[in-house]
Amino acid sequence: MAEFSFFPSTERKTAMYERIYRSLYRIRRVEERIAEVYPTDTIKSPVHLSIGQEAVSVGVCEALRPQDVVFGTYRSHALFLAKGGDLKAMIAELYGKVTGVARGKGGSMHMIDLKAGVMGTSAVVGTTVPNAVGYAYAVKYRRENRLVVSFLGDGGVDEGVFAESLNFAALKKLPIIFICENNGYAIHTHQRLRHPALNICDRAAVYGIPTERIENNETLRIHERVKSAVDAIENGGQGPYFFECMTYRWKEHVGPNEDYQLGYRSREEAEPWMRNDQVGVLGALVEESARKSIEQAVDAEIAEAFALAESDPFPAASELMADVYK
Amino acid sequence: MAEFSFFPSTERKTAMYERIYRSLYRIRRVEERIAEVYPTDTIKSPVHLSIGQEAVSVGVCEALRPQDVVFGTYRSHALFLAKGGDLKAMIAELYGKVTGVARGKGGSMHMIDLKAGVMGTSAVVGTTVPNAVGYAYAVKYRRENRLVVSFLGDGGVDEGVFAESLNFAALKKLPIIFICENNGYAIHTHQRLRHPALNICDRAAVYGIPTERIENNETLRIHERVKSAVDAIENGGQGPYFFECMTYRWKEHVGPNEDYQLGYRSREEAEPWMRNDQVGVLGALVEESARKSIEQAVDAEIAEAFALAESDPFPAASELMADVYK
Amino acid sequence: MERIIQYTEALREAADQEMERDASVLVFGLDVDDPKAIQGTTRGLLERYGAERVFGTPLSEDAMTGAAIGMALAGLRPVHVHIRMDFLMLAMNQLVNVAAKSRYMFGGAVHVPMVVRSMIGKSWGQGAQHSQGLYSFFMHVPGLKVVAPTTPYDAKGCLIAAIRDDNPVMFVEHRILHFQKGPVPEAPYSVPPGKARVTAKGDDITLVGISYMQVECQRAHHYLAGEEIGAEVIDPIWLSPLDIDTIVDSVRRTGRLLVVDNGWSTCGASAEIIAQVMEQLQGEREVRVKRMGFAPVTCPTTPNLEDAYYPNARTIAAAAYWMVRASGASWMPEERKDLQSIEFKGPF
Amino acid sequence: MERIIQYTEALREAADQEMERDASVLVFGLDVDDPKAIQGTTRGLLERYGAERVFGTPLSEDAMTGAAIGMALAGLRPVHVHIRMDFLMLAMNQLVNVAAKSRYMFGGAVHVPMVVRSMIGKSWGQGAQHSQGLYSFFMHVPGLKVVAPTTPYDAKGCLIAAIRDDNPVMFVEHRILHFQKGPVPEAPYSVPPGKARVTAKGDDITLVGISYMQVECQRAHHYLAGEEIGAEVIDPIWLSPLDIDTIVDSVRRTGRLLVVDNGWSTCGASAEIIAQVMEQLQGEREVRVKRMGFAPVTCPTTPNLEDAYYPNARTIAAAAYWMVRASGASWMPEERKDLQSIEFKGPF
Ligand SMILES: Cc1ncc(C[n+]2csc(CCOP(=O)(O)OP(=O)(O)O)c2C)c(N)n1
Ligand SMILES: Cc1ncc(C[n+]2csc(CCOP(=O)(O)OP(=O)(O)O)c2C)c(N)n1
Ligand SMILES: [Mg+2]
Ligand SMILES: [Mg+2]
Repeated sequence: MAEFSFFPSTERKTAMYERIYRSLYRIRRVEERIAEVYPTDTIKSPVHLSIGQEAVSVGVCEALRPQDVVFGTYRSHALFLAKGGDLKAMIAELYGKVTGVARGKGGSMHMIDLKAGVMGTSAVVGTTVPNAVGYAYAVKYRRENRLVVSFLGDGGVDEGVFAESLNFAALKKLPIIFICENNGYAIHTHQRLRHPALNICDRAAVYGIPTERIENNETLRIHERVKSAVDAIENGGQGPYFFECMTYRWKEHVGPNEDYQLGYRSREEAEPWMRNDQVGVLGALVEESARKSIEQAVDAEIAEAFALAESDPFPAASELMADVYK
Repeated sequence: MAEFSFFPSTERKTAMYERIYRSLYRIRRVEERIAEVYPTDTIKSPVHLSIGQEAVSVGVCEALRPQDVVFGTYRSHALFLAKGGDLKAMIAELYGKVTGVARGKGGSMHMIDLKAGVMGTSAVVGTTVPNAVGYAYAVKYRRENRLVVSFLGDGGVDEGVFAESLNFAALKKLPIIFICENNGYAIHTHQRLRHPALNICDRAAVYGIPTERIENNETLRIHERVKSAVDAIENGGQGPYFFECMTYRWKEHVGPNEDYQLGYRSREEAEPWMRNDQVGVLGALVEESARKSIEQAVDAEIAEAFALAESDPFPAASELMADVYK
Repeated sequence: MERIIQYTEALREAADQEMERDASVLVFGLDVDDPKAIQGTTRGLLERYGAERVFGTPLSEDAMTGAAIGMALAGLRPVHVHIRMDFLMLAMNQLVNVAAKSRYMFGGAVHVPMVVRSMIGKSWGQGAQHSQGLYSFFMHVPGLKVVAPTTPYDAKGCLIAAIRDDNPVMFVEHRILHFQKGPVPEAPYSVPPGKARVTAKGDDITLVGISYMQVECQRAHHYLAGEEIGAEVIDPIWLSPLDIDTIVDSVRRTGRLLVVDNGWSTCGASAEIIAQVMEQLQGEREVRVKRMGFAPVTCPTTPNLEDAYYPNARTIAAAAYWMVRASGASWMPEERKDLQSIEFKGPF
Repeated sequence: MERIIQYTEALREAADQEMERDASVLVFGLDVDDPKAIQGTTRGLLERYGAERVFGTPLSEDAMTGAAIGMALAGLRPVHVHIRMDFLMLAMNQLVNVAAKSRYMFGGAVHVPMVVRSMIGKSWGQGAQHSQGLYSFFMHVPGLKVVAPTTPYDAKGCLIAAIRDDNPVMFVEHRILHFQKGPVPEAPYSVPPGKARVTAKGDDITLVGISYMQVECQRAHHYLAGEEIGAEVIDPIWLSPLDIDTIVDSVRRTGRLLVVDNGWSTCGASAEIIAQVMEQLQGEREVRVKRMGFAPVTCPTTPNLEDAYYPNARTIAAAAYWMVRASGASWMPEERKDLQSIEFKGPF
């Protein structure tokens, strides 16, 4: 257990649980809403939902400071929101509106919010990992008091650039934390069909990187362990760190539905994860009335964001040619 | 010590030492001759000499059977000859003659001899590693009693394709042996400036591959350890295996000269390797008169190869357009 | 009676028949063995030929391409599948530096019979990294062949030809063409390089439509017919080697060439076709030329910009009209629902 | 008095001056900090600016390109160096899918100011994988800029412009141009995109020479002058964005265009230039066009085939002669030693 859990005042703990619950609930509700809207075909963007995996983004981002930045994958709605990305601009982006994070030109797979430290996500697996490493190089070069977090999936581990990036990050002792969200699958292919051994942490450890595997998708445990790494770097220690966070995707790889009927995995496999639903678990730690008011506020915020996104304008035709070069 | 060293008859041992000595001496003399000729500019091909590193190719190839195949790097004169590649065709290739292994179109960096099982070498670092893996896949698929050896340098380890290739080879349990010739440097950059830890074997071991580091550039030890891997696969065992063979390049990265004056390494660093010169070490194990006759035969063979190469014709102009497609 | 099947089924059948015929044919790539079976194009192959011949891979495009080359060097005929052409950017070293060059740089000692299937995405916000048609890269490099069939008939025949070819073949598919239906003989047949297909006759202008743009050109042909403009439409099918003669013969007659590409124009297939036609017809007759292709920007996701990013039947017809009438008057046909030839429903 | 320095020194000076001026400029890549210092182009930078700003890297082109992008996103201005352009094939994913697209696909939120220096090899059997001029790939992709300076003057000015540019710039060098000497002002200056350079005047034919072929075109100009043929020679300098107007203006006058490229022709820079010129001049005047470039094969190593693989001053002059005289008579000048303008001695 890291230090904060020994000494937090009851108030601090209460506030933190409320923050975390709010974040988990909000992400879940946003994505559920996306799934509801999706069949209407007003969101013309391939959506990779994080439903079931929110714990990782929320646990990690709760440990980060505003000046820290994150890089993610196409499955980054949760990361975007957990890091404080602008909800309205995110939903507008899904609707292809000019008010979106990328002025409607990026869609769900290319989320960005510089103010919140969300540095961008990519549709090509593994691609943002070296970008995050380079960013961390700049942070170190400038002696800035901040750090970079690179999110990737268990599939990203397969790509050669993963090895190259970790090697360089370790060689230069960069202020970066790698978060591997291991949901067991790359699309429909289980890790065991892609790796001779289920030992992702060992792959990072060969570069001399401290690694830890966190089981069971537990928000608080993720938060605590990542916080200790953030603190260590903040206190003059060196990176990188590597965490493998075990989690589970409830919905299909891309799209709003479940896919247990496909046969590549079973609902039985999913059930323990669903029973350990972090929205419920954290909700139970929050006092009933506080929980209700969080939920109401969040529901209202989401309703507003979707309503705005629907009524916001599409980009003008002239936007087609804009922003190829600066 | 592997089994052969327990039971070999004296005759078998003598014959083996003679074979190994012949191979070492021959490679050394060929490359020394290349270095002599090089300043005349008749060899218009960038030459990456293996002088000092012959032990690895010779030790490994002595353990192989004729049906086994090897893939190498641009630094593969030693590998080519040790595996039984045609000397005349090799020298003719350096001279750009139509009698060369690649009809004068490949040069020193693209050695090939299918009859001898030399499957090709590449000027782009790391590139032949997955080719070797794919070849091994074919061997396994066809249930053939042979195996593939993939040679790479310590620099090749840096490339992402190394990790990808080992992962796949281990996943499919392919009949392949990886030989990392670790001469400490990629051009002028030492491994310690490229890797956070000097633990190449660990990088292979994370895929569940049996690994071994062999110190001191010892031909017989390399032979023995690789032989045990070859035997294991021959006897129905599964690959891959990985060996890191510590060795040292005496000459400059590319070209015929020494380069200790450049300052990136010292002659002192080289001296222990030179004192342990395997041509001398193995020569001492061969009876004087046998040694002399080996040397005479090899010298004559080399003289003939160079003479032929000089007098052989260049490809006809029409060869320019030939062999783009089959 | 003609059998009508879908493009995806034509591809599946081609692979199936070749695997049946030749045990050296293998199919692999991310997700070829999963429940979706690459839009059905690999469906049933695993069950029929087993996991050694049909297998999903780790996400390792570089090494798996290198492995395909190694298999080919050993005499197998691998078919390596990628659900997006964009991902080939991870495999360029092996494709450009090894596959394309091995035969020549080893003086003919080896050859590399492999097929790389990859798909171009479009619609429903595929966006920047899931929509590129980058085949001009492969046309640029000697030693590679490139094919982009547009009909189910050619899909089957070209895949069989590609598998039987002794060289590396880049097999380009378009995600929307996957929904195309058409007549396909059941028996195996091959559509090898060498012959472009004239898909519509006309004397006023030559439209060359590449990949999915072939469909849009055929629609444009109908729009133009309504204005009494005869547009000859040509489908090159194989882009490398390219049958330029069929195009030149047509332009010799029409005097006008509009190349509509499913990629960017700069240094693209359309630049190449125009340059070759000019080289051949200069001094013989005057020719008017024009290129259409992706707007010279990154592909946007929002529908209205995405629409403007791509040529379509109406914008093609308008451009052709302008070239033929040379009146300066602009014209754009009304959308005609009856010309919507491929039925598909996203999102995908 | 003009200061004469070598191309490599011009590059070194440009980097030095920019690093001095701007602490956000970094130089890295394999061997930039080694004793050979990339032909001297990075000599002394390590000593002057330290190992955080000038560093060698592991052999990891993909990740290091990605890292350069990350640095650029953080506001640095990385210069990433590759001793062969062929190695960029390992970095295509980051270059094409990320560097080129980030600005657009994030709606202008970010920009990626980075420079990728890479060298084209030639002579002494560089061969298949050490000789490619693959810049047309980068011209094809919106969002990248491409520059291939041929003189020491432009080398310095373009490198400074590239470093100051807020977009990814592919900076193409040629190993033989490294030996080129010429006048170079000491003070920093910039040669930004926008203006091609007319390097020789003439009214009979326009020669566009790209990268090293610019040198061969200038030699060809002299050979042709001996036959009383006036060849205008143009150096595009920046290939993307391309100043087509200067070329069009020249061809409008000469009516003949020969583009000599330091790469393959198919879907290459020469196809693009010819297509653009035709698009602009059609209907206005008749134009004769021709492309020369690498033979459409893999680069062979043996000297006699290597010679035939590349255009050179004499073959260029012969082709131009044939276009101008249109007599069908062939002519090839005798080799003139006085036209050997770059002194260099291999092997390298
Ligand atoms: C380089 C590359 N190869 C293949 C794909 C197709 N693809 C999209 S998502 C995906 C699975 C990635 O799995 P993982 O990294 O575990 O992330 P998850 O989807 O589980 O969050 C694949 C193979 C891709 N986008 N990029
Ligand atoms: C992909 C790639 N990057 C860079 C180079 C340039 N280069 C040629 S050899 C070499 C060093 C390779 O070192 P290593 O693998 O240890 O082999 P060695 O030369 O020591 O035998 C480098 C960087 C290359 N050929 N290919
Ligand atoms: Mg996953
Ligand atoms: Mg080495």
